[in-house]
Amino acid sequence: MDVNALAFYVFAAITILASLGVVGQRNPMYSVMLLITSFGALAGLYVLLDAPFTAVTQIIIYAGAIMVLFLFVVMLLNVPREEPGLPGVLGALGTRGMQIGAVLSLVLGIEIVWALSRVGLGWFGQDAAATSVSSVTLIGKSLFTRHAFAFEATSILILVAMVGAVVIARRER
Amino acid sequence: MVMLPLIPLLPFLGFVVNAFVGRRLSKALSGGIACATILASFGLSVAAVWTVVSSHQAIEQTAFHWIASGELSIPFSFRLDSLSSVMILVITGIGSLIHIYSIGYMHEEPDGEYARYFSYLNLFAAFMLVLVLGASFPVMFVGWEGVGLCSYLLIGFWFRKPAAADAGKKAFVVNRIGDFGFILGMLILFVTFGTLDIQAVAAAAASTYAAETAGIGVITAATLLLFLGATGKSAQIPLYVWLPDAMEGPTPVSALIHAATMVTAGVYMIGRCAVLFSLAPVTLAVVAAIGTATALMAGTIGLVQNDIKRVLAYSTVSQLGYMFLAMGVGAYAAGIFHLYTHAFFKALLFLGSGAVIHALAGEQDLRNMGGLKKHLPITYWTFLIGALAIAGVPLLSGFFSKDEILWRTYTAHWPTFHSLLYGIGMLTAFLTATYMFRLVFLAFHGERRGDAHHGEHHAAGAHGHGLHDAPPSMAFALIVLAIGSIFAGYIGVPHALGGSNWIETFLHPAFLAPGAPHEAAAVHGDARTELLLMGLSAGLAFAGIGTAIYFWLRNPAAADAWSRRFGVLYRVLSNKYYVDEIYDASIVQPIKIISTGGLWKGVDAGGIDGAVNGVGFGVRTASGALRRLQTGSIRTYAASLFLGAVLVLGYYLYR
Amino acid sequence: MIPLNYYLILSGILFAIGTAGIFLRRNLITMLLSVEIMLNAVNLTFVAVGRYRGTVDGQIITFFVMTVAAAEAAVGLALVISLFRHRETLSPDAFTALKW
Amino acid sequence: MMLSLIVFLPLAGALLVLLAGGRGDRVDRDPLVRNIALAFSLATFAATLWLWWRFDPASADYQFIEQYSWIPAFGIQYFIGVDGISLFLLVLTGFLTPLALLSSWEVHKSVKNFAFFVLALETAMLGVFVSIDLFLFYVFWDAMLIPMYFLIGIWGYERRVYAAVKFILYTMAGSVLMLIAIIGLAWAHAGVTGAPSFNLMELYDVGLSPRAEFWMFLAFALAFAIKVPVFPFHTWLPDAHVEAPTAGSVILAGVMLKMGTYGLLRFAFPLFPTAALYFAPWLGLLAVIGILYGALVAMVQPDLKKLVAYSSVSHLGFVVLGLAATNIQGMQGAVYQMLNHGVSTGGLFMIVGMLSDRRHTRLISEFGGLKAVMPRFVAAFLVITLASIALPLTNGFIGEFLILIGAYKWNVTLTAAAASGVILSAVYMLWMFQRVNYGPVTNDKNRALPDLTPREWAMMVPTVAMCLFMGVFPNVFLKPMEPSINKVIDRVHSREGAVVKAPPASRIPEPATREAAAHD
Amino acid sequence: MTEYAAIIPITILALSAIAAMVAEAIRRPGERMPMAGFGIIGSAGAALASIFLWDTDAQSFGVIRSDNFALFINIVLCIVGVLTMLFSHETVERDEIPAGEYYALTLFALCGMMMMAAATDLLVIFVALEILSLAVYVLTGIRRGSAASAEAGFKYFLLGAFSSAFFLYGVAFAFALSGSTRIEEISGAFSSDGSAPPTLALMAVGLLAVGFCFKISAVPFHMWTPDAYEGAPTLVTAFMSTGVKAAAFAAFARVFLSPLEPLQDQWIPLLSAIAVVTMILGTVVGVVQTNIKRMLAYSSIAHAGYLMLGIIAANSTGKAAILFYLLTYAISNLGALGIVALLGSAQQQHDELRDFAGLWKSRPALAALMTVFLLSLGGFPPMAGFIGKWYIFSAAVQEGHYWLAIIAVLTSVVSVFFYLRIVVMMYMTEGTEVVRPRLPATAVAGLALATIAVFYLGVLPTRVIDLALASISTIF
Repeated sequence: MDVNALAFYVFAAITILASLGVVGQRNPMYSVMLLITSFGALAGLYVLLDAPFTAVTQIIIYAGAIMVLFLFVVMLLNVPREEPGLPGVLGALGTRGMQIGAVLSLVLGIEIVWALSRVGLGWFGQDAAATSVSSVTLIGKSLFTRHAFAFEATSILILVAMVGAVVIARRER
Repeated sequence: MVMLPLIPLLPFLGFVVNAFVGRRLSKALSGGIACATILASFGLSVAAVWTVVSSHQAIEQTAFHWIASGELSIPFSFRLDSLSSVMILVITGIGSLIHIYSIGYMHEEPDGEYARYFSYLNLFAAFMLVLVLGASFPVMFVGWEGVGLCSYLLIGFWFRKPAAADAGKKAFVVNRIGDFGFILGMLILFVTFGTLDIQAVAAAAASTYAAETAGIGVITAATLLLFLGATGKSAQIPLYVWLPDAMEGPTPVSALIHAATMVTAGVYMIGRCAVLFSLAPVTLAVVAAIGTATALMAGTIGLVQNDIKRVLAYSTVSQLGYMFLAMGVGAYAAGIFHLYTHAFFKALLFLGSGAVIHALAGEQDLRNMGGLKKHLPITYWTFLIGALAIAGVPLLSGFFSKDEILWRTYTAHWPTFHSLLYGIGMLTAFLTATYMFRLVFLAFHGERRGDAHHGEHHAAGAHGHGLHDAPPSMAFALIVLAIGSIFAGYIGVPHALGGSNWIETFLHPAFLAPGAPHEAAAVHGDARTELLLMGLSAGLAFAGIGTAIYFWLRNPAAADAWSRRFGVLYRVLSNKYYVDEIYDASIVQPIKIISTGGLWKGVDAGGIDGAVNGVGFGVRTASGALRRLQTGSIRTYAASLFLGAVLVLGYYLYR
Repeated sequence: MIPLNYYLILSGILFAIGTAGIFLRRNLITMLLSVEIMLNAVNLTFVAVGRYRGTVDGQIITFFVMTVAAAEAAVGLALVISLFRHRETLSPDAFTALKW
Repeated sequence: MMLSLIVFLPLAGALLVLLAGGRGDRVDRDPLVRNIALAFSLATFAATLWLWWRFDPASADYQFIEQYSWIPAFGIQYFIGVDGISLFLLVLTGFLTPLALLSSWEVHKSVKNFAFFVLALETAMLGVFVSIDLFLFYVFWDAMLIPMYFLIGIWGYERRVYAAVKFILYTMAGSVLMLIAIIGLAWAHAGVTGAPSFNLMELYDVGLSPRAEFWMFLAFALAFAIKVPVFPFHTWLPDAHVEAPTAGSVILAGVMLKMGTYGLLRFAFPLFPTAALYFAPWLGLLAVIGILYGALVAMVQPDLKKLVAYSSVSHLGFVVLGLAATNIQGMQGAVYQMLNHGVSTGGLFMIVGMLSDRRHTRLISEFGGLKAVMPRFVAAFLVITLASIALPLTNGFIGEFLILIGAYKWNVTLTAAAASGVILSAVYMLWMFQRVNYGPVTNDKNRALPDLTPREWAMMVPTVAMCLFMGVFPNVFLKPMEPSINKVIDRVHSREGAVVKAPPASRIPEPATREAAAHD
Repeated sequence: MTEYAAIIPITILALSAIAAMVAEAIRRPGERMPMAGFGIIGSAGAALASIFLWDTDAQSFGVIRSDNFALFINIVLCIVGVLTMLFSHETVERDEIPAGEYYALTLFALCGMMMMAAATDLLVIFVALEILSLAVYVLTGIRRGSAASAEAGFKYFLLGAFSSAFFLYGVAFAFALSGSTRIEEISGAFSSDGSAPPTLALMAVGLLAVGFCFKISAVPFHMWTPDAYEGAPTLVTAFMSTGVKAAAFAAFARVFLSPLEPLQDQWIPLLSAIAVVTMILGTVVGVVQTNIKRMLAYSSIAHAGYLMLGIIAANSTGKAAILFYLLTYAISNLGALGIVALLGSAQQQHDELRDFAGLWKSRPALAALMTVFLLSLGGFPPMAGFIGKWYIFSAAVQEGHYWLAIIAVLTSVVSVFFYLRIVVMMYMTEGTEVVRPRLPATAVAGLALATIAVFYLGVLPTRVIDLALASISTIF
């Protein structure tokens, strides 16, 4: 059993466990932390997938920026642990919602896994064959040629997000 | 050459004038117009009939083309042959007299009503003439329904009286039942022969069909349906119920419409379709049976009625029964002959009773009359003549016609059946004499019982100062009719009495298919038997009169005694066999109940509309239920979205 | 060598976990986190496929997804804040004024 | 061009009325508005008479044809014309609208809009009768509902909203299915010729499979049956009639109901002859049930308007029976009966309107003895009543007689049953007439009722005159319509022999071929 | 230069949006500025550009294809934009909505919509989708004062994010299958020989369908719609109910009718089922609503169902019908919701059914116009809606989808019932006299335009129908 495999299993385990932690965790603070962990593990998987650059961005942007934003908000609103479901109808609804949702998620998981396993292992004919995709140059080229428009479009996206965030979160004058 | 259309048109014009400007005219003027028009039309009729008689030709004229659709083509055409000649003379002649009579009788009415009355009367005359002159079934039907309308209007003339209004409606509706048969009959004939012209139908039928001795063939069906129409119009079982009620109308109306003319339309119609009926023995048998039964039934009822007009009404029904009997045994001429004589004496009787009522300020109950002889001499004597005539006392008009019928019945084939009919006929003759003279004695003899307190508004003027006999206009009519009642019969003196029975030979061609050989109607039996039977019936007439004398003149106590002894029978008769009640309970009420409870409230509101609104309600309920899914909880929303996704994937994976 | 499917299955599982988060947590912020998990699961698919297809598109898409995730996070958190201003709570069940 | 002018003349009037009415509800403008509306409706009537005058009675074809391409991509045209069948329905519409306006002269609630809706309605109705293009027909058919909806809903009586909504939904539910059938027909045409078409002339020649005919006829028939209304689909009618203002009732009974029967005659029968012959007996049966049912229910109605409404169900049963007979007398009688019913029932509703104008009630029990109070009114009432119970020499008789003849040639049993309607009609009409007009004046409120006003004379005289004229000189009308009707009959019987089996209710056949649907 | 031709409309909108922001930035507090002007100019400019681009089939960067299909949608979107702006002027200030941001976001949203309609790359579609979604989320929650607005915004946002994750996953599977996100390259992979389609393909189809169905608010992905429509400021409701639908359907059609077209037999049953439940639920639940915005939300769900018939029919008629229907729906719905918005006031939205009682008396003209728009939505001739409905149904019938068509027409009858409820309120119910604000001139202009359009499309649709037919030739 070679290193790659071992690494894969380790990272996969971490990711899954961490994610489970995120959704199983009452305290949003911990959730965020755990999520960062799982992202770290994902970054590891990216490395295994010969995508170091992506791995780095994953760490820097995702774990570094976005998650910090979350953390910031959690702090700001300062709600240490979520309050138990309201009593009465809504509460009951909530719990039933939970059950339904959990069941559905399970079903979905099974569906996807089953479907993908149905796809078959050697489905790409040759495995691990292809040319290296780790080169940042390639990525850069492709990003600014093939995906130039999408790239430009994201600028609008971000602009919208900014304006939106401002207009919503801004206190009343 | 006279214009046939003018004959009905003139009274119609009278109607138009009186209907539109009548209320602005004086009584004299509107009454005058009415009489003038009908008299004029009488003159025309005489002229027309003269041409027919002299030329031995039927006149046929087309006013305009009425309906055309595909192969169906109905010209609005009139036909004057021997049969219709008799009819139009009766209608216009007696009609004129009754118009004149009315001038006096209706005099107390306010101007407007007076004009309205005469307009209706004219309209009736017009329609009646259309009926008898119509050359095709639809045109005849125009008159047929038209007279029905007029009778409706005239019966309900005093519309403020609910009874009158009811009677009018009843008359119309019952007639409608008959018309239903008439229409179907027409349909059958049209579909069978492709035409509705009476002559054409007759010709086609005679040429293509043999007599349907066995089973119900097309002709039989058609004639039976037509006969249903006749029973409605001519008040035969089962549709006679409207006629007695019709007495709610003014008495001259009863005389004209419900005695002399309209009610005989059924008889006329059968005569008109004689060719067809002859081809359907079954129908003829039915006609005869119904006629006889009606005659007897009405006679018995007439025996115990106390309303002077109702007695006459039932006697009319009974006499009509005679006519149908005649038709049924194929003695068309005899039937028409009786129709013609009956028109005289029955009109006379009604007008006489009218004079009585008029004098008594609207009193109609025999029990409150009596001893009027000395007060109303003219009325009394004329009335007496009428009574004698109808009773069949020899040498008066009624005698000849009635005897002709009985004789033909006796001599007709199907021995047993016809002898039965004959027997009943004789019995009825006896009854007729009895109740007529009961009427005479109760009304005119003895001394006055009770006084007219509850009077009809229209005669209020007559109240107060003592009884006065008929005013001139009325007296004139009475006298003319009395003369008619005596001599009218002499156009039909049977061979047995050395007469030529001219009417028979005159009418005969009208009952044959066009172009058929004119052989005289075969009469079985010999002159001696005929004379014998004549004597017998005459005897019966006198017997009837005798009975009447015994019970109601000599010792009235006996009458009451008998009526008490046969209490049940008496009650049944005086309640007219409860027929009205039976009809009401068995037909009218059920229909009302079913319509209200079953159809309207049940099927309509409950069933259909219930279903419709049910759909609406269902949608609303579903809506109310489904909107609850929208709990407002974001989790539910996500769940539904998620569920959708899972289902979609599942659909793809597990298919 | 790890076959592609393992990665795909892994991402599938992550995706499912993310969806579960939406329902299990009674806290708006954690719900957002769950969405992030889902997005990352998809990212993993892209990268893996790209790797096996020998194309960098997979990674590039990942970048875009990250951007989108960032934008969503910004707006989402803003909305969370304004909600919190109105109701002083983060429980999703508290916001059911609009229904039926 | 002329025909279009006639069709849209009322609409022009409607718009003008809106302008003349001014902003808001200016009561001072009401007389002006009324007169403009009346003038336009009279002009329209004159124009329809002009059509009749110029109409060539000998020809069976459409005349005054106007044909412009409208939506060429789908073979939809603005294609209108008049033939012997539609001619008199146009005249009828033109005849009744002014009377309707007169009958609601006393409306004071927003006269402007009232007149607007009536005139708009008239245009829609005229449009329905002249359309030869099915799409155009449907447009008018549906557009018609809106003004009627408002007339009932705004100017109606107590339960007007319920009645209005019921009316519009009920009618729509039927007609939308017809829309589907129309579209299917167009694509069927495309399947044959490659291009869809809504032109009636061309659609005649689409050789549909019996199954397709079966379903499409059902769709058409349902729409029309609801409009007529044929027996089980009639329950919207009493409500609509009772709640509608007089003008609404007059137009509804006078013209709108005819569209159902007109549709059967013009579209359902000739388009789907095989199915038509297959369904004719059932249609006839329903018709007869309707005749008796309507009459029986009418008999026991306490409300005058309801009574007349149910009598309409009965009368239109005759019309449908005549159509089902598909022979010349039957169909001609049917068309003639449409006209009669328009005149006489329209008249009856005007009468009821006059009564409720005076007494603000329509309960029979409220009246009685009116003959003593308002004799002229009652005289008119009488004639119209007689017309509606089909007394000879009134219009009603001609229609029913022809229908019965035609029906008898086709089916004896049904005819016999139908003929008994003759009795019932007399019963309920006369009973009503008697309770309202005869007997003593029971209700003091009735003692001082005024007789006909000049305006009401203007309504009654033409109506009564028409009742009698049509009864005495029917050929004036029968002759011009005969050729067109013969044409329809020939078409219906052209495909005799082909028998329809009821298909399994599974899926409806696909008229459109795949390549017609091929996308580029 | 031609390289950039295809994105000119998008660029114009983006620039005008930025202009609006700048203006907002430089305007002194309290100073009034005709912000709507930017929007109108921008939309008009984009429309103009689209018209110039007509028939050029310009393509940019290989991912934006301004073929006539996209351009038609562009024009619809521009109409939506112009009308929204016309109604917004003064109304926005009245409701104390931050004007600059409002216009900017609206324009950005429009920009994203056009992008989405023209994109031929799943990735770009995704980005565009996010642009317009984020903008609309924010617009929904933009009334900071109202809790309802915020709640609506968040619900819409969270579900949107959730669903876009699904969509993205679908893209991922498509990518996995073909190694690309470009439509033309994908289609090769999907149109593999007649053998059973690979599981991944099916997964992709399913997940993409989920994503689109959420955006067009088809059942069971519709749940956000009523809440979002009710909570959002009325004008935003009008905007998103029409614009988002148009864009989403454009992309929906483009994706399902070109690359996924080979899998027709796989997705037609699926979409048919969804369409049926959508039509039924939309109309049925609409019946009992008492809030007009909510009622129209359900009606828009139903209309989504009708529109899906066009995709299901999957023939040229269907494609053209979608375009035409979107146009008629946009105009009618904007008109109706526009009137609702105009009747509101700063304090009170007046969007409850009872608020319309007696409108006929107090505002006859508005009532009449409202009626026109509602009847158009209900599909009555001679309004535009009728032609739209007829068009879409005839597409379905052409393919023999009779049952779908029948369900559609029957549900449309039901829908008429609740449209008429409003009419009944306005005309047949005596109303308590609420104070009605005066109409800004721009709004009057907008209503006039909408009315004219409704009748033009209803009576003389020929031109536009031919245009629509001409626009579909290029979605391969």
